[in-house]
Amino acid sequence: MEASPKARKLDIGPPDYRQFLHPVVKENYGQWKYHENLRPGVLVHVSETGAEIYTVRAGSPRLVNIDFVRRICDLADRYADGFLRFTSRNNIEFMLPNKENIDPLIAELEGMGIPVGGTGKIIHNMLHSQGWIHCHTPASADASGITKSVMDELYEYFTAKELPHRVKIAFACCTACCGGIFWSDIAILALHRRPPRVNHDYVWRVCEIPTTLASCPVTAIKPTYVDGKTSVTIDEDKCVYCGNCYSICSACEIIDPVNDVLSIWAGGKLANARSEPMLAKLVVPSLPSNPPRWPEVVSAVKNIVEVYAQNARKYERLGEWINRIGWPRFFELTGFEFTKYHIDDFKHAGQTYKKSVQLKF
Amino acid sequence: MEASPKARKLDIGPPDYRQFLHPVVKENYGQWKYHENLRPGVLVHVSETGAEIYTVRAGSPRLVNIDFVRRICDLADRYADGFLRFTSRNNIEFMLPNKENIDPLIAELEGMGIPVGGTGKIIHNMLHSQGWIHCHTPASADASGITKSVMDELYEYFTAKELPHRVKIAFACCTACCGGIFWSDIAILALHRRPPRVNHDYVWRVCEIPTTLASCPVTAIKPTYVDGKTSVTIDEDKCVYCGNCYSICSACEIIDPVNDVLSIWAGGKLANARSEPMLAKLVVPSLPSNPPRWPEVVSAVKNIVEVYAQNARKYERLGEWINRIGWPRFFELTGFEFTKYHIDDFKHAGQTYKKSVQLKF
Amino acid sequence: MVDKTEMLDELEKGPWPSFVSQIKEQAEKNPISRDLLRQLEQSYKDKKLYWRHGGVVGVWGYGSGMIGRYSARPDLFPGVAEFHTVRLNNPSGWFYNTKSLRQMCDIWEKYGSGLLYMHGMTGDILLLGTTTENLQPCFDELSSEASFDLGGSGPGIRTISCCVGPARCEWACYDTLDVTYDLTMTFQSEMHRPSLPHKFKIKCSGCPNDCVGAILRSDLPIIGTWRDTIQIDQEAVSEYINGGFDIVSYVINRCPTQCMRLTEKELGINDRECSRCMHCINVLPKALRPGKERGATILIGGKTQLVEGTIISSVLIPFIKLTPPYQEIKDLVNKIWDFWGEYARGRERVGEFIQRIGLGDFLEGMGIEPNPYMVAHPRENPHIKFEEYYREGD
Amino acid sequence: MVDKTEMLDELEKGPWPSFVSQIKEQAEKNPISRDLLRQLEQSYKDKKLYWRHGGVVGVWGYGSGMIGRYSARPDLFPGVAEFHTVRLNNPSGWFYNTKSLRQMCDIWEKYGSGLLYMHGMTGDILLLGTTTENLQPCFDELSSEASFDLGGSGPGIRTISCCVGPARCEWACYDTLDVTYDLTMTFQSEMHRPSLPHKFKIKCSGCPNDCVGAILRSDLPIIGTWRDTIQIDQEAVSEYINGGFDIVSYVINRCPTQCMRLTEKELGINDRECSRCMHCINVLPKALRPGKERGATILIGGKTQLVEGTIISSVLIPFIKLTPPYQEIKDLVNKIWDFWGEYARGRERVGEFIQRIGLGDFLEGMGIEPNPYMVAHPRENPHIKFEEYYREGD
Ligand code: SRM
Ligand code: SRM
Ligand code: SRM
Ligand code: SRM
Ligand code: SF4
Ligand code: SF4
Ligand code: SF4
Ligand code: SF4
Ligand code: SF4
Ligand code: SF4
Ligand code: SF4
Ligand code: SF4
Repeated sequence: MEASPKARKLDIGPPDYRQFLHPVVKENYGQWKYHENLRPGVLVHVSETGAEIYTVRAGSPRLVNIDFVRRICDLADRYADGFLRFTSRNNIEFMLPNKENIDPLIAELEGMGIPVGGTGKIIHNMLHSQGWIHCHTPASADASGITKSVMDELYEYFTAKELPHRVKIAFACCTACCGGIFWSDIAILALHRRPPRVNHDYVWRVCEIPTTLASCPVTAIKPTYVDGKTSVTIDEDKCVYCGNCYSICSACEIIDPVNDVLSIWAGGKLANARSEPMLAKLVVPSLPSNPPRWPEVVSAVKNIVEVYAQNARKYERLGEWINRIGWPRFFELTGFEFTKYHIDDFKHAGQTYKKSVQLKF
Repeated sequence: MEASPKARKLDIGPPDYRQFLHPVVKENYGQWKYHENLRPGVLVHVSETGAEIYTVRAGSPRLVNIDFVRRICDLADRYADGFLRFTSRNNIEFMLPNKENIDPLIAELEGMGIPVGGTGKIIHNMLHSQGWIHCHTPASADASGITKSVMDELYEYFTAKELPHRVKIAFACCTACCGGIFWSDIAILALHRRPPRVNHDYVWRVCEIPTTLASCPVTAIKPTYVDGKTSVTIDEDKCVYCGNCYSICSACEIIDPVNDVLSIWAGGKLANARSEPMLAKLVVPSLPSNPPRWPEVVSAVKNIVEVYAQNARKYERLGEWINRIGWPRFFELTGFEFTKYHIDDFKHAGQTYKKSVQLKF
Repeated sequence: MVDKTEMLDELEKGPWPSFVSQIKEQAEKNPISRDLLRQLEQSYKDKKLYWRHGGVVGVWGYGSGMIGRYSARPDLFPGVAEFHTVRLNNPSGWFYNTKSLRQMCDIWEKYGSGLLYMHGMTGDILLLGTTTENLQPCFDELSSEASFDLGGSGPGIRTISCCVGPARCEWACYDTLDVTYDLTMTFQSEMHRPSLPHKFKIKCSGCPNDCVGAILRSDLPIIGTWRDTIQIDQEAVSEYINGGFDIVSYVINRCPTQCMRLTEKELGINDRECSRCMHCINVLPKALRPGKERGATILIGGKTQLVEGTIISSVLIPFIKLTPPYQEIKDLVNKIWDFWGEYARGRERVGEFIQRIGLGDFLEGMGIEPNPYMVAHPRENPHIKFEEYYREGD
Repeated sequence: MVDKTEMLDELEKGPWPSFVSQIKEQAEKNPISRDLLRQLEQSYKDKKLYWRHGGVVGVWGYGSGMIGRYSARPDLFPGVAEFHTVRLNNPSGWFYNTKSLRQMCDIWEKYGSGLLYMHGMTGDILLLGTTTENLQPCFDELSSEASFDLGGSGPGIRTISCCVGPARCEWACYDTLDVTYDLTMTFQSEMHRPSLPHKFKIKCSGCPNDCVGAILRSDLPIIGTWRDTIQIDQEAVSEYINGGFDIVSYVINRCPTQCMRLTEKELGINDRECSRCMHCINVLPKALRPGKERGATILIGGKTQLVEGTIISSVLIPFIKLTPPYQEIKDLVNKIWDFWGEYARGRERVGEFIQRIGLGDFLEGMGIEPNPYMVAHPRENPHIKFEEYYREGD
């Protein structure tokens, strides 16, 4: 970091996107008229000018290597004039001006083990956070591994099998929810189940006490002195194991493979279509974390997808379907157990109780 | 209170209702088959047995005198075999086995200045609390007077004029809301607008400090010492003038005719019909309290009723109508101003913000 | 006879019956009413009440049922120097005969202002205004001659009220009047010698229309409902249609669960999807009726504003059959009182208590199994308070 | 060459492309990837991560854009003793050409693990794993040769992301790509030298479908919408109907505002009642299109769970037209930063800040007029904090 400033230009910003637009895209920019979903993974967009562009969407594991990127660049060079893009769910999109290129491109992708799909009323690519690949705070579960296990199981729903509507699945490895839990149709969230153990030898060295206190959603942390040094104590009766204190102050050790669990959530959505955006709700509070393929988690997710597939109406998102049938029916149909843990007890808990006698028996 | 216990039987409970049921009611108890609303104020209930009972509902000011009660007893004797009842909204109901008695009874009632009406899709009798008649905590407004003024203005909606659905109006003289605010289609609530003045000479004599502190919804009250005596201080920046400390501790003087105002609320409902029960929302934060007829308040209420009458669909309660058209449209149609005060800032305020882009322009 | 009452006179105008006329009529002959009128006129002029704060009054053996009130200006309004109210527990459904009411009036004429509310907001007959001295004899006569007893006040169970129910309503799913009377008699002691953390109200409505507003106006609403299918009289349906009634617009399209269909004049209801909202029944009373397997939903926690905010009750027991002696309800009430009584803060309504400790812990304390009917939806946050974990060496 | 990876090998099975295969491919030639693979296998065995907590790293002139990471067992996994990530700000809409991507790959091959996320959850290219020493030269080359710059991290504005927008979507109501690029360039300094109370995210979606999830994933979502009427091509409507598509069931009945009617094959929309939910347009893309008077709704406050709970953004500016240079947006952002910067607590997201001080006070602080579009409904409690009152002698 001591190098001379002269050589460097700061703040150049990302590359200008305009240079990355295919000429057909550029010419028809803002003039698209309509689109069609030709098959899972293939869209056509038609412009006011009559121009057409064919999009082939390919699934990606997100964690890729440079050779993978180079290989898809090869494909883009050959079929899409050297342009490509990625979607907000980490898929790869090739935009082809030439319809004839669709099939050969798909054949090549499939030959490389890259699935084509993920458009329309199917299961889209999963979103996930870092897991054991990089982060310091995950509860005991790996993001990439769970994602792979779930997508393997639901593969045909990505490439072919139509559902009532789009289903978006996500995984997050701690309550920071980088991977997106509350906005997903189905989500998996790794949770701690035990209060942090405070290492009093470290607190005074590594932690800013006020920030640590403020990090707790339930004010379970109080300042204290241990052996004449500032530290904190945690009220175990209050702590809800969110791990936020740990991410602020590493002396609040929370990593604990023995107790950590995986929870399942359902019914979130982001789009404003039909219903307003909704947060996902707790469906299964705790499943064991069993690497490498987390069978309990995978089967819980699949259960939800299948019950939804059988029962929902066309164009009805998972959460909209549950709202229509009601949560009692959802638990009945999926067979998940309803427990005390499903009943909210955080800030606005009272708002979540059933405040009417409109009940479906 | 020193009299001898012998003479008295405690806890006899209220009179057994069975003795108060008209023989036709008794015979058909639990066997009613259907009813019809023959005209505002007149219902017929038909039993499985074929029996019929005609109910004539008469409006009451609730605050009545014994001669009034005797006079309606006379009517009950003459037309209803000596039986009568009151409704949950303080109306008087005569139940006539004999259809021919309806018209003469109505004629007599009207002759006495007692309106017949209040059934079906109209304005029902107002509910209200004590006001200046009896309570010690009302903000500056009288319950009976405002009720009379509003019912005078809306009289024809009680006796004749059909609305899209029932409209229930209420008044309460302080935030205890004995009269019912949050469950009403339209409500008037008297509010203070100035923090209590603590009379430090009295606190230690008349108030239990912990209860006083606990009475504050916004923890604005703190214990203190003044001239060596326990007292309390009120944080004016926090206080929301609810008056609850005053009702616990009279030394927190809140009565203040200069500053008190009247607020208008709309959209509450209790029934589970169609929509779940809903709380009323703030419509006008402050109107002056102008006895004896509170014209500003009366006209605000009438405005809501009329705009509702013109715009809502049949069988649509006021709150349901507003939910359909949206609050922006409601403010547009009624002409009421939307202010900062309409935006919730109490406990669950965040839950009331508009969390979608579903907007009607 | 009375002073000028320019302000109040304005309230004798207009078509709605006037409370002022009611007071005036008594003021002609009753000094309490006379000074109430005078003091009230003063209030109207000064925009301010003239009552002093608080004051505890009562009768022998009772710790509730009367609200003390004293004029702030006994010098000016001696007739209302003491102006206490007496709360008489109303009979179930506010049914009376004229004999009983006349007795009550006669006694109140003797001992009080001659003014009353028919009824107070909780349901009592509210006898408005008498002196401390008169309370005991007035109550004695009301009790021994007219068979009335006091209603509730203070931190105890309050007067229970109920809708007209099976006495005149075809939709009553249980006997609201009997439940009200039975529970009232059962809980007399707790009503008259209150010792709970705060007031506790029960209200009984015969069906989801909730004509006594139980869901918001009481701590323990008992609201009638059914578990099987809506009874349909297809002939009556046809009559509505033939009569020109637009069933599709007003009924089918307004059904919140969209579970109705009209096929060739047959009305079909998918009862499994029906949420028992009553709308279709309300609109087609001749054709539709609640099912036959009837009972009630019991909810918990309703109250108005102070201190924690208005709470709409929420489901505690989704469905229960109600037959005398209603032992499950009585056991439930006692269990609530025990648990809430032990752990509530002072002046904490049961709804506030539940919001503070959480419904989950409340259920656990009560020994009731959690049930998805109790929630609008499961939690939306990950702060699950798991109750066990393994420690090293477990 | 690498140790046995029995656990991870399981994740090479199955049809979905395997991240393990991606790592393995690099592990053949790259020591960082090799030890990542080994450490990861260890994690899978022990159900536990092997990273140490925290660590601040960076490059000259920047205070963000890199996340430091150190192995907890550098003795066993020396290749990942240092394993920092580099966040590269993605171009608008994640558009690339192969030349640019190849340059980036070549540089990352030279300096890093050869592994990357396409893309990180905020939108950056995430270069996964390199040493402290390599950070500066790696960045220098990325910047000077490949024209990439760092994205955000820490308490500043983060990488902005946007949907494909007008580049390929017929529904884009404003130029999401241009707004994203323009704001990104404008706020470079605050992105790279963060000094706000906490992170601040902007996301741009071209219409209410919100394909980047702006409403929940960003503090300041900019979501396209229109103010006039939906454009209808009646011929195309007929084609759908003639093609056997059930418009009534799938469109008209699902319209949340019930503002559509089908009369003799003419589709009518009562646009005054339409809430712009997009559903009908989504289902009938050939027949319906957003109106012509286009712009965006600006919302505020979205975020996930910590500390105060997940917040869905709420409306701040119901409708605004967006034309370069987007000055109103820039002014708005600066005003938010000033006010939030001054009054927020440490690590308080703007949504949490608003919930704490109240939206009303926030608006006042910002000089924005309250508007009923900002609330789902007005307050349901009487605790109005009136700001003025008369004192004696006023
Ligand atoms: C490519 C992408 C935008 C981008 O810039 O990357 C995109 C593109 C389109 N979206 Fe989207 N959406 C994309 C992520 C999203 C997201 C965000 C997400 O999933 O995280 C949402 C919000 C999701 C939610 O509610 O949880 C989203 C909600 C929609 C909707 C509304 C769905 C609904 O609830 O009804 C539509 C309309 C539809 O499906 O008919 C839509 C429709 C479309 C259309 C048809 C728009 C168009 O005319 O081109 C595009 C093709 C969709 C398809 O996949 O079939 N797009 N779309 C994103 C593809 C992600 C992927 O790889 O799977
Ligand atoms: C007499 C009374 C019960 C009592 O025991 O005293 C009563 C009696 C009836 N109610 Fe009620 N309701 C009575 C207070 C209520 C209340 C409570 C209140 O107003 O404070 C409610 C809940 C109000 C609310 O939601 O705010 C109530 C909500 C209903 C409804 C549902 C209305 C709706 O929202 O759709 C119906 C059904 C209807 O109107 O079609 C109903 C229908 C009825 C029926 C038709 C039931 C029947 O078959 O006999 C009765 C005649 C109604 C009428 O007035 O036209 N009753 N009804 C109450 C009369 C009060 C009055 O004097 O005006
Ligand atoms: C007389 C009556 C109003 C009336 O005009 O009818 C009344 C009058 C008072 N109520 Fe009430 N309440 C009356 C029905 C209600 C109701 C309605 C109901 O029961 O359906 C409510 C709303 C429901 C509820 O319980 O929440 C009600 C909610 C309150 C509250 C707020 C309680 C809360 O938890 O939010 C208070 C204040 C308190 O208890 O701390 C309160 C307190 C009071 C006190 C005792 C004043 C006080 O600060 O101690 C009033 C005595 C006035 C007086 O001088 O007589 N009163 N009060 C009603 C009782 C008559 C009766 O027995 O029939
Ligand atoms: C890398 C990334 C996950 C990924 O696998 O892609 C990530 C990784 C981290 N996030 Fe995140 N977040 C990432 C996108 C998100 C998102 C999604 C988004 O931006 O759309 C969210 C939810 C939206 C939001 O902002 O609320 C998110 C919400 C959080 C939070 C919770 C913030 C909150 O206010 O609730 C934290 C904790 C914090 O900041 O205190 C957090 C903190 C972190 C930290 C810095 C861990 C920490 O405790 O300091 C993680 C660094 C991990 C590492 O070793 O690299 N991360 N984080 C994403 C950034 C990559 C990129 O730049 O493209
Ligand atoms: S969800 Fe938690 S553990 Fe996972 S990447 Fe984000 S901060 Fe790290
Ligand atoms: S883990 Fe979460 S709840 Fe527990 S003490 Fe730490 S911050 Fe508080
Ligand atoms: S609302 Fe308030 S002032 Fe009015 S009677 Fe009830 S407690 Fe008294
Ligand atoms: S009036 Fe209400 S808010 Fe103000 S100090 Fe008293 S209790 Fe608190
Ligand atoms: S609550 Fe139901 S049963 Fe009782 S009177 Fe009203 S409509 Fe009839
Ligand atoms: S009771 Fe309500 S939900 Fe049930 S069928 Fe009738 S209208 Fe529909
Ligand atoms: S948000 Fe709207 S404009 Fe953007 S890609 Fe999605 S559908 Fe198209
Ligand atoms: S955009 Fe939504 S609300 Fe508007 S007409 Fe279409 S479906 Fe209805």
